[in-house]
Amino acid sequence: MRNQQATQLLFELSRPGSAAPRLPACDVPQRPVGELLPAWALSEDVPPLPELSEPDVVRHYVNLSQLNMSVDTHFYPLGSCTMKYNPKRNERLASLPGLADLHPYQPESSIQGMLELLYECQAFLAEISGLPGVSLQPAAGAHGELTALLVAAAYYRNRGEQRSVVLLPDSAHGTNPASAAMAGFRVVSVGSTAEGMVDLDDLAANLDGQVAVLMITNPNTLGLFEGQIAEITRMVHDVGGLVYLDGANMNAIMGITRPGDFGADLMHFNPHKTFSGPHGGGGPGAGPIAVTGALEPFLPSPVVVKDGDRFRLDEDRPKSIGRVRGFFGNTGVLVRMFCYILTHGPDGLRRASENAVLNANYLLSRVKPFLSVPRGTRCMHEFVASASELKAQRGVSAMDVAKGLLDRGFHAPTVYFPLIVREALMIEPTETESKATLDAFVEALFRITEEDPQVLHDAPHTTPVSRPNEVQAARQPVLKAGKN
Amino acid sequence: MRNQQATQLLFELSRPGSAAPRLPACDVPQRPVGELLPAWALSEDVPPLPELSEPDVVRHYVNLSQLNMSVDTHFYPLGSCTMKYNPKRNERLASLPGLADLHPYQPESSIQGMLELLYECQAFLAEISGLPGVSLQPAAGAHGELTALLVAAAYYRNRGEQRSVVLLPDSAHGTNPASAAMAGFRVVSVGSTAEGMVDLDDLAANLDGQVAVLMITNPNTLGLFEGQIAEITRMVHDVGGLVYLDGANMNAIMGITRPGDFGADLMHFNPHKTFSGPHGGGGPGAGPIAVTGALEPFLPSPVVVKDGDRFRLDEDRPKSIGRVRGFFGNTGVLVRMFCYILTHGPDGLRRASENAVLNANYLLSRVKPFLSVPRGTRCMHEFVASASELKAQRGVSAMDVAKGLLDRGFHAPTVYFPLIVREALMIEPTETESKATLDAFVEALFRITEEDPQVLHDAPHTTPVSRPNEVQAARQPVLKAGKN
Amino acid sequence: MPYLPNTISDQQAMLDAIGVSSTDELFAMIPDALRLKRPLDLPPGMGELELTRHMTALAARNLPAGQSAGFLGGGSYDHFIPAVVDVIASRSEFYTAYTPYQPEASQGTLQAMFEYQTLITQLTGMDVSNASMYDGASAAVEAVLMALSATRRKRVAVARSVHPETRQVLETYLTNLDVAIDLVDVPEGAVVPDDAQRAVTEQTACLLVQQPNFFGCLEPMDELSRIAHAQGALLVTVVDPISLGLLKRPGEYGADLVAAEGQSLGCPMGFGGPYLGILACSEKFVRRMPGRLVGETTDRRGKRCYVLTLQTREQHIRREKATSNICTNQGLLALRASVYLALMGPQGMRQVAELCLQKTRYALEQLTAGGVLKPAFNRPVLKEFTLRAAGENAAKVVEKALAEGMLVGPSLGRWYPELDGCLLVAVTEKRTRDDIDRLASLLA
Amino acid sequence: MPYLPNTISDQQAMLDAIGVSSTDELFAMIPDALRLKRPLDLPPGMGELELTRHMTALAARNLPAGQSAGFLGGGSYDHFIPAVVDVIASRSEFYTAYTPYQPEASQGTLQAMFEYQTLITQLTGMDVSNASMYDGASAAVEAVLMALSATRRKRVAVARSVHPETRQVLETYLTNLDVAIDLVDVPEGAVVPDDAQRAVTEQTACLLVQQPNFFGCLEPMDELSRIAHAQGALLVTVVDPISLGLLKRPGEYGADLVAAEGQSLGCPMGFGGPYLGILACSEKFVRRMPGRLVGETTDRRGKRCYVLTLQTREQHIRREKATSNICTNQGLLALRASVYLALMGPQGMRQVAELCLQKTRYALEQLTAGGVLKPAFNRPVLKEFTLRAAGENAAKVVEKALAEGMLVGPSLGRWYPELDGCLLVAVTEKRTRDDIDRLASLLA
Ligand SMILES: Cc1ncc(COP(=O)(O)O)c(C=O)c1O
Ligand SMILES: Cc1ncc(COP(=O)(O)O)c(C=O)c1O
Repeated sequence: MRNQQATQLLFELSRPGSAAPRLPACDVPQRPVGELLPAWALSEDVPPLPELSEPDVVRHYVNLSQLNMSVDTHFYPLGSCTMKYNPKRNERLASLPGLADLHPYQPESSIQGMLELLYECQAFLAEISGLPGVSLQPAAGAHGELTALLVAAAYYRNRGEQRSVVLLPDSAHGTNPASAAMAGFRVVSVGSTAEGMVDLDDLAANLDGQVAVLMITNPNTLGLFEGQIAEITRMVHDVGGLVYLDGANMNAIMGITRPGDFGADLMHFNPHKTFSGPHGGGGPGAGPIAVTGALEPFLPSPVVVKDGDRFRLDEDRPKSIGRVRGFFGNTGVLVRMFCYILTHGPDGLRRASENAVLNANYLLSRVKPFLSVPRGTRCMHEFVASASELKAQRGVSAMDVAKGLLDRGFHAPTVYFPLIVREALMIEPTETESKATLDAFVEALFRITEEDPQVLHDAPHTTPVSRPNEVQAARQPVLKAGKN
Repeated sequence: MRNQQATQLLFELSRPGSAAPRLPACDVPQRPVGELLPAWALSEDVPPLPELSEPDVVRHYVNLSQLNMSVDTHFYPLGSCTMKYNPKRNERLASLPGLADLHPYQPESSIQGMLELLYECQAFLAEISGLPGVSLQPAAGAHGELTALLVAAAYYRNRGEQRSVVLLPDSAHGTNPASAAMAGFRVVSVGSTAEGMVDLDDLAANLDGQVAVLMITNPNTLGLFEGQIAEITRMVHDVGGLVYLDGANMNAIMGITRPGDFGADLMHFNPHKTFSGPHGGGGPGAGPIAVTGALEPFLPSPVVVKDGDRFRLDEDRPKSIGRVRGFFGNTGVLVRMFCYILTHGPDGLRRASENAVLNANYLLSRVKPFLSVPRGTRCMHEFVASASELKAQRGVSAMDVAKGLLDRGFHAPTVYFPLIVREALMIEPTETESKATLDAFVEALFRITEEDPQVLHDAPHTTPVSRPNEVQAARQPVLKAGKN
Repeated sequence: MPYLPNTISDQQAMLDAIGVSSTDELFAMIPDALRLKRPLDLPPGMGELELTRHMTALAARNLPAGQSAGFLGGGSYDHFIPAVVDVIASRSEFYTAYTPYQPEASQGTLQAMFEYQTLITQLTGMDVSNASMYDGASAAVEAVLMALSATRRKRVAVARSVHPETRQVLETYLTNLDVAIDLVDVPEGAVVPDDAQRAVTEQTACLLVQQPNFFGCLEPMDELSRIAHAQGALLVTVVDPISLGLLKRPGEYGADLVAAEGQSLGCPMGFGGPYLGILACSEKFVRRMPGRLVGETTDRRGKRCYVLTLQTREQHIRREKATSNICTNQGLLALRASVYLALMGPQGMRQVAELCLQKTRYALEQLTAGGVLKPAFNRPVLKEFTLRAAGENAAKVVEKALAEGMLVGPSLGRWYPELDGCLLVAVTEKRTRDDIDRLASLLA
Repeated sequence: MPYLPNTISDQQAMLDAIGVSSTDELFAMIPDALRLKRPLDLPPGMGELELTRHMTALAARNLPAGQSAGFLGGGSYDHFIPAVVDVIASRSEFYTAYTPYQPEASQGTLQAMFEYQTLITQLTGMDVSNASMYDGASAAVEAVLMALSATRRKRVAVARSVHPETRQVLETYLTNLDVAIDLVDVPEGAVVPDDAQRAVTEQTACLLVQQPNFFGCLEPMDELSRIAHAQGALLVTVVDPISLGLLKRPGEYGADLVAAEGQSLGCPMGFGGPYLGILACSEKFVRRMPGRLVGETTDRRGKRCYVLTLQTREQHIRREKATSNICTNQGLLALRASVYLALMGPQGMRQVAELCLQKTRYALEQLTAGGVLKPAFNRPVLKEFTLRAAGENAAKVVEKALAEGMLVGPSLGRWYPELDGCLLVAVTEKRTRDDIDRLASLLA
């Protein structure tokens, strides 16, 4: 039933002359282009783009879309990514012309509604984090990490301190060390205990006056709350360091505990996770950060401030690190975040977290009997199972399990992360899934553990393509059409 | 990969208590319902609707949608239905609040833009049909037929004539006789010639003073233009009858020939065919009709008129048949029609017809070598092939061919209509399909003619379900969930 | 041309394959004398940007009732439409498909229609629903036609409180069918049972009543049901689907046939259409149903699936003997209604009905507090009521509101000469107390 | 809560299965002392109708530049977005999926990204494009970082005519990296080759230039390319994708790395984001590319398919040694740009560029005809130009236009003190002659 023709590459579907002129005739006096622009600046030909009619473009992309799994079609328990339901009302409202059609350089008097919205966003995040200084500028979580580390660097520079080290647990997400490196820091890894928590001895051993920042994820990437977090932050503060919280897992703790209250000095949010911004097949996200009052002066410029009843962009921030991107930020994502927070209110956010944790623990309790979950009998909003026993006993790897799930109509969990669990399957159900869905997922997972291993090695069988040859892809990269 | 769980019935997915309250608290003083409404009027309980959360509703319907073929995903050569591309711009523009959010009883001064648009629609259809009187009220083609026949009846009544017969060719669409019966006429069928045209002798034999209307489809349902149409209309007019044109096939002749010019007195349009209104899985359509000046006074009320530079709804139409539906009409469909006509202009409409005819003839020329096309070597916008030889030789029926096409990623043609061709496959490509698509379709059709018949009897194999047991469905009708 | 994929060279290749030298030759079947020898007299084609400008300009000359304080009633209502409804109805696979003639490739549409049928039976308390009619008015008329054919009688009793446009459509449809209409008057804003008693005789095929009626008032359905059935006539009711969150379901008071305008269930007001004709009936009339019916069955592998069924009722099979001529119906609107009902659930439907009720009552009190406007009838109302403008005429009231960007009406004089000076006011859940207070301070 | 499907009894069943008595117990891992003992201080939750009212009211307090006569420029432009772009980008399967970690269940996203990469190479004339960066500014900075690592040099020459915000971002990123920036002045609205010659030395990693530059003027790219390459420095250009319908592609003048703000390609202005960072390079830098790259390969059955590839560049594999920290990027905007380009095709891109050119020239003439406003520079421009307000200051011009519902700017003083009194005016294909004439009659 699939339409194979329409999903050829755009370039294969192209036929010279089939794209109709799309724009109106020119309504001002026209002059030859050669009179208006110098010859040296002009290309001799038009860019060699494909030529397609509108119906062909539509059919191409609609058919392509159907080759995807997505939250709107499938349970998508991709750990660390918080693939919750993306409310349709937020999409509708974010596309109101009064919000979507604003130019970033409009006079402030013509965007008071937008500035108020963003001002409120700042206030909401300050309240949820317990950290009063907020910048909405970063474009994604990793960008927020980098921004916050630059803030930390500016803070130390301002104090005349030279600190070059960023510490992070070995369970940290890859963006943490990468951000630290980009910000000019040296990365030192701190080990985890058998329970999956930060090893306090190892931390202590690494703490000295060189340490600028400890980056910590809490709940951590194993889905566990660092019970010693107060102790950890105290230890870091004692050597004059700052604690950065990777807020990717805020979905577990909204209204329950606040990073500022447990000692974090800086953090980022992932509105595309916690606050239901759609993931867009790989973005856009946003990465607003929140910091303590002491760090606030160093935040990127501008921030939204309120003078009387007028809102404006404050660019007069002499200690600011400057900008980390053009214009204001990924505003469209922030508008959706704003809608999400307003929809939920304090009670709703807390209940969302409670249910995220309930769903995860329920899954954990049902999965544990047949699939090992190395650390922790309880979890927060996600947990990390391991296929290592399955692999040892039946030769079935985490990857095989993932592919088997695709065949059964479920997206796979995150696999092989965090790195400290072998054959990791990181499962995050989110609160917007029903018990019925979780039960069906458990059933599928269980069946997989009993499935003929060869069937799983060959899986998936029901997807539009079977396993791609990734080695070939990387050895002789073909990164655009028509190359080979 | 399909999500089987989400496509259970809504009622199976329902869980008491899972639907969240959707509306705000009451902001006016509240009184007990029992004080406001009498007990005898109230139900004792709420309607037993299913209870679902918003995420579950979304996932259910998005998954259901993927079980369909549609124009946006597949070539859909359903004869007589003109499944052309539905322009996305029309959808966007028809949903502008200034068009979509209007109440039918708003004061005329608050809807001048809408009235102008509808006034223009009337004028456009008058010009395209060559018939000056237009009513936009009917909700679909069949409704237009009925309306026009009621107009004809009123016209005769007004003249004091008693005419009780509606003639129609045996190739007519089922709505024609059904509409005639609903309008109170007796139906008499006129035979076709071997070439698929109206048999003029038979027509002559049936023409007398009882004949109110000849309903004719031109191009006819075989995709042929009645070359004798001028003679036919003259004959009908000679006995004082009227000629009704079923405009379902206007896509072949826009700007090329006009029903009014070839002698039709009344006609309907199908904007959901000719003018690209989306078919919506079975509507909405619209069925505006156009009539001669003599019949204009009998059109339904209201019509849009222009006084100076103001537009208004004229309800003061003493000879009018009255209303055929509530409110103005299927306005949203008319807005899309308006967009379509404005996009094309005179030149574009003509070219659309030319290309519809070109595409059909190309298909015809390529299909003919391996599948018989009983009538005509040329066609207009569609043609009717026959699987009767295939059936005789290989046992493969039109239905088998249809199912084989589904497996190859094409929607099937209309089958078993018109009734005068055995094992009919009525193929209408429309102008919005590319040669590449037509070629792929021909290839698929050819393969089917060579395919193992058993494979075709068992087809389709790749659709979400195989052939349904229709006999069982009709014998013990299960028309709602939870009945058996 | 924006939607023609074939290039000049494609076209040439196709002409070559056909064996003609120009497209024009393909039209040789059309006698030259009948050809249009000039271009159509229409505005020149427009690109998307120009069209967008043009349509935006036209739209700007309308005042969207849904965005202003709209209190318009009379059968079309400004209820809130959740975003999810738009999202689902704009899925390509739903709105660019057609009637599910190929069930294997149309299970999405078919299952959605089957669910719609079920939802409507749940909402109305009836046995069977079809898959949609054109609109509420034509659905009501088709219900009457069913009653006529089922009873083989030739008279129809109709309450004058049924929407006047519905009655007009009925008259139009019946003109040539040798059926008489007996109107039941409504002196006090609703049918008086005794009047109904007189109008319904042994020759009456059905009694047609609307609940709440056109004036917003409640009709005594239990009694009317008894009256109709006592004469062997059928009870045909036209209902407001929103009201069924509170009011008795037609099945509960014995209606035989139910029609409704489904616009309130997630369909835009759209200046009157496309709307949704709901039509439901008791089991025994199922083979007289017009329109599409979807049934459950199994496929060759025993898997549950859905098909169009009982098609021998329909025009494409039965032609002049069909139960109706309807073919294209309002499928996409039925889908909208289903999504709406699925989102609302029983509690949501109750909530919306009650919000309308409370706000309507509040508005009635506020608007009549000053004495300028008076309630035309003293009867229970749900989401709409009739006011009489003392001294002033109704059109002036409408204009006065409009001048402040508020919309009320319609005024009733054009349909009910005796109610000249009266107008309808409808209050949906979208109206706030503030909206109501503003209107009251302007008009009361 | 609107998005929680579990009922009270589901929750109870789940707690039972877990073996705890309350949800609260599940949070036992969190020390009591760290718990928030009060509700968050946020407004109470809102239903969809209330939220709609609230957001509509906020939106009403903004003047949508896209709907007024918007002549704003400076890196964000009011180009027309075909409806098809919105339709495709709002397909659930695209926008509610994530990074295609499971290629078998993500071929839609992967193929669309692969096509995007190809389209960008076609548009820019470069060898390789990645699958998107955050925005134009950060893409430019990442390009500079690539140049730094590729050349192992420690200086960057930057034209002052590069968007000031891009330069600010560059400064921010470089603060701790021990790299020096050498600014190339632009006395006449564009780089003077001799100045560039002086700024680019053997220590220079790259020369960063923008075409057309921030003032709307064209830079002498051929010469700048020669100057950079003569010193072994790389040429990093920032381009306006729309301009490439007419102007030389960066690949044609030897750019090594190309960054662009892709907003013009079908993305709403959205008050500055989400936008699309385009980043393309020559083949030899591919392994230094930040971000996602999609490659073609075959599946086990030999079928062509697509995967994320060269992942050893990326943070999740290489951690602190990765080419960048980027993870979530701007996938949906890349999809929008692809659909836009696929619809426009080569001729469409040429047409939009030329319409901008013609209208811009017309606007420049009309606006400077009265002598109140003067062109700040005497250089060829494409879709944007800089005006100097004689006597009056730029902010007043902006305010004057705004008073009539027209938007111009930004004014340049805040970035270029010497250009206080200057402002930008951009003219896209959406602006009509009438818009331009109205603006001119107001300001000129
Ligand atoms: C734990 C953690 N930290 C940081 C990030 C980076 O966030 P983003 O992808 O928004 O840049 C992620 C994203 O997957 C994450 O899971
Ligand atoms: C030839 C012909 N006439 C009439 C009709 C009826 O039109 P509608 O379905 O719009 O009522 C059709 C629809 O399929 C048709 O093909």
